Amino acid sequence: MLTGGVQEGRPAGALTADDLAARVAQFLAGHDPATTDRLAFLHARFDAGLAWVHYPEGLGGLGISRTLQPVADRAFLAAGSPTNHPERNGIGLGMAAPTILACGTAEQKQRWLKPLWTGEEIWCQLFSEPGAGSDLAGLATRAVQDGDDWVVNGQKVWTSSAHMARRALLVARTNPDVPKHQGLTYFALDMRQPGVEVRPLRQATGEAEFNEVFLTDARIPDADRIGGVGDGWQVSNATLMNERVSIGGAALPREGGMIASAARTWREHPELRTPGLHDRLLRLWTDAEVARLAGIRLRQQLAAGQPGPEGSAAKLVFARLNQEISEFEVELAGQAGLLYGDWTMRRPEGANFFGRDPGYRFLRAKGNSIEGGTSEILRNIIAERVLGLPKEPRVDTDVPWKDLPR
Amino acid sequence: MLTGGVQEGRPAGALTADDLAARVAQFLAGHDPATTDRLAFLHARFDAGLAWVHYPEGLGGLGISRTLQPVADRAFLAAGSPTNHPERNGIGLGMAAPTILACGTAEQKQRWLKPLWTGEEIWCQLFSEPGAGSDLAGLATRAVQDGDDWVVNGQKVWTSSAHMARRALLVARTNPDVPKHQGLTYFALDMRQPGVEVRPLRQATGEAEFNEVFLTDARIPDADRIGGVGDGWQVSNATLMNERVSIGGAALPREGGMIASAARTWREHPELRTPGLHDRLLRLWTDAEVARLAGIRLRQQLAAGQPGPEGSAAKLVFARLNQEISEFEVELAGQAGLLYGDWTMRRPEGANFFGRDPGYRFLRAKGNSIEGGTSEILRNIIAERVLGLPKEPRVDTDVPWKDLPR
Amino acid sequence: MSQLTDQRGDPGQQPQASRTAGSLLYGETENELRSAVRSLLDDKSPWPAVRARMESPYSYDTELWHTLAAGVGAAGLLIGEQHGGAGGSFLEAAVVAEELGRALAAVPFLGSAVIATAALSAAGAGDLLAALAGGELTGTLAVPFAAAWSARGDLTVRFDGPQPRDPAGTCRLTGTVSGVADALPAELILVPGDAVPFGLYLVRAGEHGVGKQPLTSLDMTRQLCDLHFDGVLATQIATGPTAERAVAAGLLAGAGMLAAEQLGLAERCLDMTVSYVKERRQFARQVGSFQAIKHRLADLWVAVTQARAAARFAANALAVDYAAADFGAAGFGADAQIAVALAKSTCSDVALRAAQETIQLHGGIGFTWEHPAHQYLKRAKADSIGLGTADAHRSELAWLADLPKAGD
Amino acid sequence: MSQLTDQRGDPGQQPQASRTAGSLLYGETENELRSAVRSLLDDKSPWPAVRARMESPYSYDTELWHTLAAGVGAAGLLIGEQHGGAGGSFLEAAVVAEELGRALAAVPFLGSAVIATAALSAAGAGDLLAALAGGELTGTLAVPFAAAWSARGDLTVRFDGPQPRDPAGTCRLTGTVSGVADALPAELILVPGDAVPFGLYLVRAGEHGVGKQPLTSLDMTRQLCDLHFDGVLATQIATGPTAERAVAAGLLAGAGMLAAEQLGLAERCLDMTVSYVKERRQFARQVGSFQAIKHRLADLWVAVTQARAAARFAANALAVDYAAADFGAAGFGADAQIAVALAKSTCSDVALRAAQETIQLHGGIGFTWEHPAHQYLKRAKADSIGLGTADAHRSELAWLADLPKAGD
Repeated sequence: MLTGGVQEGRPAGALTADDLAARVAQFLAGHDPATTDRLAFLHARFDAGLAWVHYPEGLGGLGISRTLQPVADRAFLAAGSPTNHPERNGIGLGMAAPTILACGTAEQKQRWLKPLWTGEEIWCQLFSEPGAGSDLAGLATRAVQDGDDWVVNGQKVWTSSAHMARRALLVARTNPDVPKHQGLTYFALDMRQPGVEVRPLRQATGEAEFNEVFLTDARIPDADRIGGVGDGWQVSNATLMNERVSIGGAALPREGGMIASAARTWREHPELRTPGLHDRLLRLWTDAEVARLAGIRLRQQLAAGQPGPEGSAAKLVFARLNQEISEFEVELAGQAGLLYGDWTMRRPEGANFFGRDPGYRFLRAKGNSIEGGTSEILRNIIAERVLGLPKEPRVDTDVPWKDLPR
Repeated sequence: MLTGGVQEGRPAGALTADDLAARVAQFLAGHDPATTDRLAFLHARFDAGLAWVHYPEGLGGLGISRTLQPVADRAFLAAGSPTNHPERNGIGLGMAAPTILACGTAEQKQRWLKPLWTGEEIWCQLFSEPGAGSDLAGLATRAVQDGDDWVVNGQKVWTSSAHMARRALLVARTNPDVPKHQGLTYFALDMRQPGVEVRPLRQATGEAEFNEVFLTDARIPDADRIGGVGDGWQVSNATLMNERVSIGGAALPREGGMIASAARTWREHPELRTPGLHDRLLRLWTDAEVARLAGIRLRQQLAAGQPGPEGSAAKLVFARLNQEISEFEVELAGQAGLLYGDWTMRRPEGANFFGRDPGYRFLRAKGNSIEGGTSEILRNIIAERVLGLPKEPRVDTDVPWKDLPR
Repeated sequence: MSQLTDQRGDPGQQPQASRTAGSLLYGETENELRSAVRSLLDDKSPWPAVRARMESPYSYDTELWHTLAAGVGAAGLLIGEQHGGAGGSFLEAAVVAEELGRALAAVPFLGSAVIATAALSAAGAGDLLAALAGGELTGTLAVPFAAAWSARGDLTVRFDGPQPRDPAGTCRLTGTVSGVADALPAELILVPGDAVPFGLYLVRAGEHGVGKQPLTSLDMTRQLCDLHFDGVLATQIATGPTAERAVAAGLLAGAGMLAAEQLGLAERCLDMTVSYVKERRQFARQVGSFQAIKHRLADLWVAVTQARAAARFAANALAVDYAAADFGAAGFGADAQIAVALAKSTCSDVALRAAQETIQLHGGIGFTWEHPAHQYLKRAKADSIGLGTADAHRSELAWLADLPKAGD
Repeated sequence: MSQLTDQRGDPGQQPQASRTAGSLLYGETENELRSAVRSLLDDKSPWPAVRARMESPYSYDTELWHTLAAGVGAAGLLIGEQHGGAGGSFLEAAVVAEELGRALAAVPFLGSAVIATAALSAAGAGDLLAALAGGELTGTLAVPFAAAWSARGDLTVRFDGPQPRDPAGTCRLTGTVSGVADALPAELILVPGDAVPFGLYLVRAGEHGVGKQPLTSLDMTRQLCDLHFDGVLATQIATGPTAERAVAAGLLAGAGMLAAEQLGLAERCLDMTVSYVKERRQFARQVGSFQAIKHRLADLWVAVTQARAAARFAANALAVDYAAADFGAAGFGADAQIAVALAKSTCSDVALRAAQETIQLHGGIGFTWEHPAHQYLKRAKADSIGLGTADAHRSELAWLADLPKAGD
C-alpha cells in the first residue's frame, strides 16, 4: 500500500555485492539444496564463510561488511536452501555469538560458533536473579573454583529458551570480598547436567515464555570461562548492548510492527471509529513511522561506522509505542477488547505479538519496558553516557559485595 | 450557564452565621460607610474583630471559624463599605499575617497586623536568591548582630511588590559555621531605608512583575526578629505552606479560571474548531473541572480540621493546567495566536491572567511551576512527606554552610 | 439510613444550590462501612483465592457474595427499607465499590446491586427490588458491558414472537446479547426489548430457551457471558420513556460506581507500589529513594487525589437524585450526568495509569502470574472500557457542557 | 552542486525504490556548511544582539541576511546555478534552517530562500529566481503564516479592478493579507489572487498602493506584517493548476524547512539545558545529578533523535522531487507530502517541549528577559503554528495514509 521511502546506505567492504553473489552461486552449484542433507549443507555454508559474512574467515564469515549479509541470505533463500531457524536461537545468534567473538578464546570460537550458527546448539542467558534485576552487578549466584572446574550455586530468572538450550551464558560471583563490579566472572554453562533445574515461569499473559533456573553444584570447566576471572561485568555489558540493539532495532516496512493491526482494524471497522480515537491513532501512526525512520538512521550510522548511542533511544521508543498502540487497539476493539484468547498455561517458543489478539499484545507489551534493561535504566544510561550528566552519589561501588545491605 | 454542584460544608464555631451577621449590622449602624472616613472605617472594623474573623480577639478577629468570613465580607460589601484592597497586599495578607500570627511576639502582632490588614503597610517577601532557589536553605544573605541591630548584606530576587512595600519578610544567614538549616534567622525588614535598593526584574512576558533587591548594610532592630535566632528555616516553612495553598487553592465556579476564555473562544469561533483540538479541549475542560472539585474537597478537609497534604497536589495541578490550557488557547487562536499585545517593559501590580491575550497567559503560566516552590520540589515533598518514600542520600545537611561546594 | 441532605447539614447562604449541596469527604457511616467490607474481603477473598478462581471456567465467588450480602447488606444497599433493603445512599455504595476494586473481588455488586437495582428503582418495580435485596437472587441488565449510558437507545433485543398481550403482559423474546457483565450468576435478567413501544422485560434465567455462554474474559474477576434467548417467556416491567429512563438510570449509576471501583483499584495499586519500592533494594538503596521513581509516584498520587474528588462528586450527585421523591419520574438529571462523565473519564485513565505504573515499578515480579499486579492491570483495562470509555464520556461532556465538535 | 542521488551512491538491491532512496545522515558538504553558518551566526547574531533587535519596531537583521547571502550563499541555495544560485539541495537548506533555529536568527531565509524560491521554481519563473539568488532582493509569498499547505486553495486576494488583459499581462489588485512572515523586508511579493483562472501574481513592494503594517508578534525574530493592496499593479506569474502547484510547493517546502529549524531549536534547547544543569548547584549537588532531571533530559534527547530522523527524511524527500527534471510539471509528490507532514507534526511538538523543559529546568533565570530561554519558547510556539500546526499535519496524514476519520 504505502511505500517506505528510505533504503539503507550502500556498504563499503573488500568484496562487492556482485562478488559475494558469485560466491554464493558457486557454492550452490556444488551443494544442491534439493539433494544435500540439511546439516551437511549448513556445515558447508559455514565453512565457506557464507554464514555470517562479517565474521572472520574460518569462523563462518569473510570479514566483509555486515550490510552485505542480505545479498547472501536472499540468494540462499531463492535457491530453496535449508535455514538455521534463527527464530529458535535468538539469544545464541543475537547475544552469545557476538560475545564469544569479542571475548572468547580462539579455541572457544572454534568449538562453539559453528554448532551455534547451525542451530545444533541453542543458547540461553543466565543473568537476572530475583534479587538482581536492574542492579545486575549485585547478583548472588556463586561460582567457586574446585580444581579445573567451577562449582555454581544460585537462582536465575527470566531465562527464555532455557528448556531447549544446550548452553547458557552465565554471570556468577567468584569473589564476594571485592566491590560488586569486580567480583564477577562470565562463563558458558552446559545446561545438560544434573545440577541444572529449569522450571517454567508463568507470566501475565497466562503462558510461560521464560523460566527460572536453579543451579545446585552445577559444574563448569575452567576452559569454558569467557574473559578473565573478575571480568564478568565488562563481558556482560557487551552482551547486553547487543540485546538492546536487537530488541529495538528490527527493520520493518512502513506500517510494520504493532501499528499494522491497529491500522487494519481502523480501516476495516468504520463502526468502531470515534474522533478521539482518530486523534490517538494519527499520533501513534506518526510516532511509529518516525520511530521506524529513526531505526533506519541508526542502522545507517552503524553501517557508516558511527555507532551512536541511539540504540537505547530505539528500545525506549519501541517499548513505549508497543504499549500505547496495543492499549489503543484494545480500546478500539471495544466490546471485543474485553475478551481474551486463552489463559491456559503454555510454553511458546518465543513472543509473537502479531499472531494473537489485542489483549495478548497489550499484556505482553508491558514486558517490553522491563526485559533487556528497564526503561529507567536506559534513561540513566542516556543521561550519563550520552548527555554526560553526573552520576548520582553512590553507596555501592566501593564496598565489598558481601557488606552491602540487601 | 453551567452551575457548579458542590458547596463547601457548613462551619462549626462559637458564633453562628446569624450572630455574625447581626454584629456586622450593628457595626454598620454605628459606622455609616457613606460618611465615615475610609481609614477610620477600616480601623474600626479591625477593632471590632470583623477584619479576619478567625483571628484572635484584639487582633482583628473573633476567634471563630474562617469559613464564616464570607458572611462578614458579603455584608460589608452590600453596605458599600471601603475595602482594604487585598489585591494590593497579597503577600501581606496571605503570608506575612499568618506567619506573624503563628511565630511573632505579642508586641509584633499588635504593631504589625493592624496596618497590614488596613493596607497602610504593604509587605513583600525576601527569600529567593540568585544562588538559592529550590535550595532556599542554602541562601547567602548575611545578617550580623551589631548592638541591638542586625546589619544585612546580600541580594534577593523574585520579589513581587518590593517597590511598593513598607516591610519585608526576610530570611538571612546569621551563622555560617553550622549546617545550613540551622544558621538562618527570620526578620521583618523596614524597606524604607538607604541600604535597600529595589530594581525591577523584567521577565518573559516583557513586563516586570518582580524585583531584585540589593541589601547593603541594611539595618533591622532585634525587636523585628520573628522567631529565635537560628529558627529561620522553621518559620519560613510556615510561610511557604501558606503560599502554596494560596496559589493553588482559589475557589472558582465551574469553568472559572484559565479554561473560561478557551471555552468561550471555542463556542464563539466555530471556524477555529478541529477534531484534534476538540479532543484536547474536552480533556482540559474535564481536568480543570476535576481540579476545581479537588480544590473544594481540599477546603472541606481544612474546614473539617483534616489539613491534608493535598495543597501541594493542588498547586502542581494548577500549574500544569494553566500551562496546557494557555498553550491550547494560543494554538486554537491560530493566526491571531501569533500576535502579542505589547512587549513594552511595564511594572504591573500583580499577575492578571485573564485581562490579556492568550500569548500573555501562555508565557506567564510558565512561571506557575517555578514560583512558590517548583513542581520538582513539590514532588519531592509529596514523595517524602505524603508517601513516606526515603530521602535521597544527602551531602549538605551535616556540613557547616561555609564548607559546602557552591 | 438517612438521605444525603440530612447528613450534610444546612448549605447556608445559597439556598438555590441546596439540591446539589454535599460534602466530598467520607462521613463516619462510610468509614465504618469501609472497615467492615475491607476486613471481610481481606479474610474471604485474599489474592491467592482470587488467582485460583481466575483459572476456573466460572469465576464468580458466590459464597463471598452471600457473605457480603449478609454481613454488610451489600446486595440491598441501594434498596429502600420498605423493600427489605438497607436504604443506603450512593455515597455508601461507592465505598463498597472502592473496596471491591481494591480487592479484585469477583462478585456481582455492580450488575445486581447497582445497575439492575437502579433500573428497577427508576421503573418503580418494588417487588423485584425486594427479590434482590437479600442477595439470594441476583439481577443483571442484559446489555454489552462496553455500552455507555448514552447508547441506551441502541441496546435492544429483537422480538420474534407475538407482541405483549396486555400492558403488564408477557411475550416471547428471541435474540442474543454479547458480553454481559454479572450475568453468569444472575437469576433475574432485565432485557431492553425492541417491542413497539420500547420496553424493559424480565426473563428468569431458569426459563426454557435461556442460554448462557461463559466467555474467556480479559478480566476474569468480572467474567462476561453471552446471553441467548430463544423464544423465551418474558414479562414486561416498563415501556416507553419509563423503560428508557430505567435503562439509562442503570447504566449511569453503573458508570458512577465503576468510577468508584476504579478509584479503589488505583489507590490499592499506589499503596502496593509504594510499599514495594520501600522494601526493594537495588544498588544498595531502596528503589523508592531514587528521585525519578519518587516523582512518578508523587504524580500518580496527585492523579489519585483528582480521581477521588471526581468519584466522590459523582457519588454525591447520584445520591441526591436517587433520594429525590420524583426519582421514578425524573431519573438522573444533568448534574448527575456531568458528574458521572467527569468521574468515569477521569477514573478510567487514572486506574489504568496506576496499574501500569505498578507493573513497571515492580519490575519483573509484577509481570509474573503469581503477583497480583497483572490482574489489577486487566481489571483496570476492562473497567476502562466497561460502561463507556473515557473517550465516550468526554464526548458526552461535549454535549452536556456545550463544547460542540468541529463542524457543529 | 550535484543532486541527491549522485551523492548518496547506488541504492543497490532495490532499483524500484531508487527515486526516494537516500541517507538520513549528514554528508560532508552539509557538515561543512553547518560549521560555516554556525560560526557566522555566533559572530554576527549572538543572543544580546537578538534581544536588542526584538525590542525594535522592525526586528529583521538585514545586515546579517546579506552576510549569510554573501558568505554561504544562503539566499540562492535552492536556486539553480543557471539562475545565479548555488544549486544546492534541500538537504543543505535544512542544515541552514537548523542553524538559524539554533541561533534565533532574524532573517528571511524561510520566506524568501525557501517558500518564494520553491514557488517560483515550480512556476518556472527563472528571471525572478535570478533576482532573489544574490540576496539583495528578498521575496515572500503573501499568505498568513499560520496557513498549512493543504489550505492553499483558500489563500487568495480579491481583484477589484479589471481582469488581466493578456496571459502574461498585468492587473490591479485590492485586498489584505494578514500576518505574513518575512514580508517586512520583502521587495518581491508573490500574491495568490482569485482571478478566473486562479493565478499567482507579482507585486513589487515599492508600487503605489502597497502598505505594510508591522505587527507586534509573539516571535519577534520572525516579525509578521499585514499587507494591504489598494489597486496595486500586479504582474501575472502563473495561472490555474500551475499557480496552485507553485503555492503548494512553496508552502510544503516551507513546512519541511521549518521542521528543520524546529529541530535545530530543540537541539539548542537541550544543549543549553544540559550545560546549565551541569553547572548549577542546589543542595550542594549539580542539579543535573538528580535522577528525575536526568530522566526528563534523557526522554527529551530521545524525542530529539526522533525529530532528527523525521526532519532528515523530509529534507530528503523534498530534495528528490526538487531535483527531478519534471519538478515544474509535477511539483512535490505524495512521498514528500507524507514526509513533511511527519516532520512538521513531530518537530513542532518536540521543539515546543524542548523549549518548555528549558524554561522549567533553568528555574527562575529562564523566566527572565535577559536569558534566551523565553525567546526559544516564543519561537517554538510560533513555529508550531506557522505553516500548519501538528494537528493540521496529522489531519493531512489521515488522508495520505488512508486512516479515515470517524463517519467517513
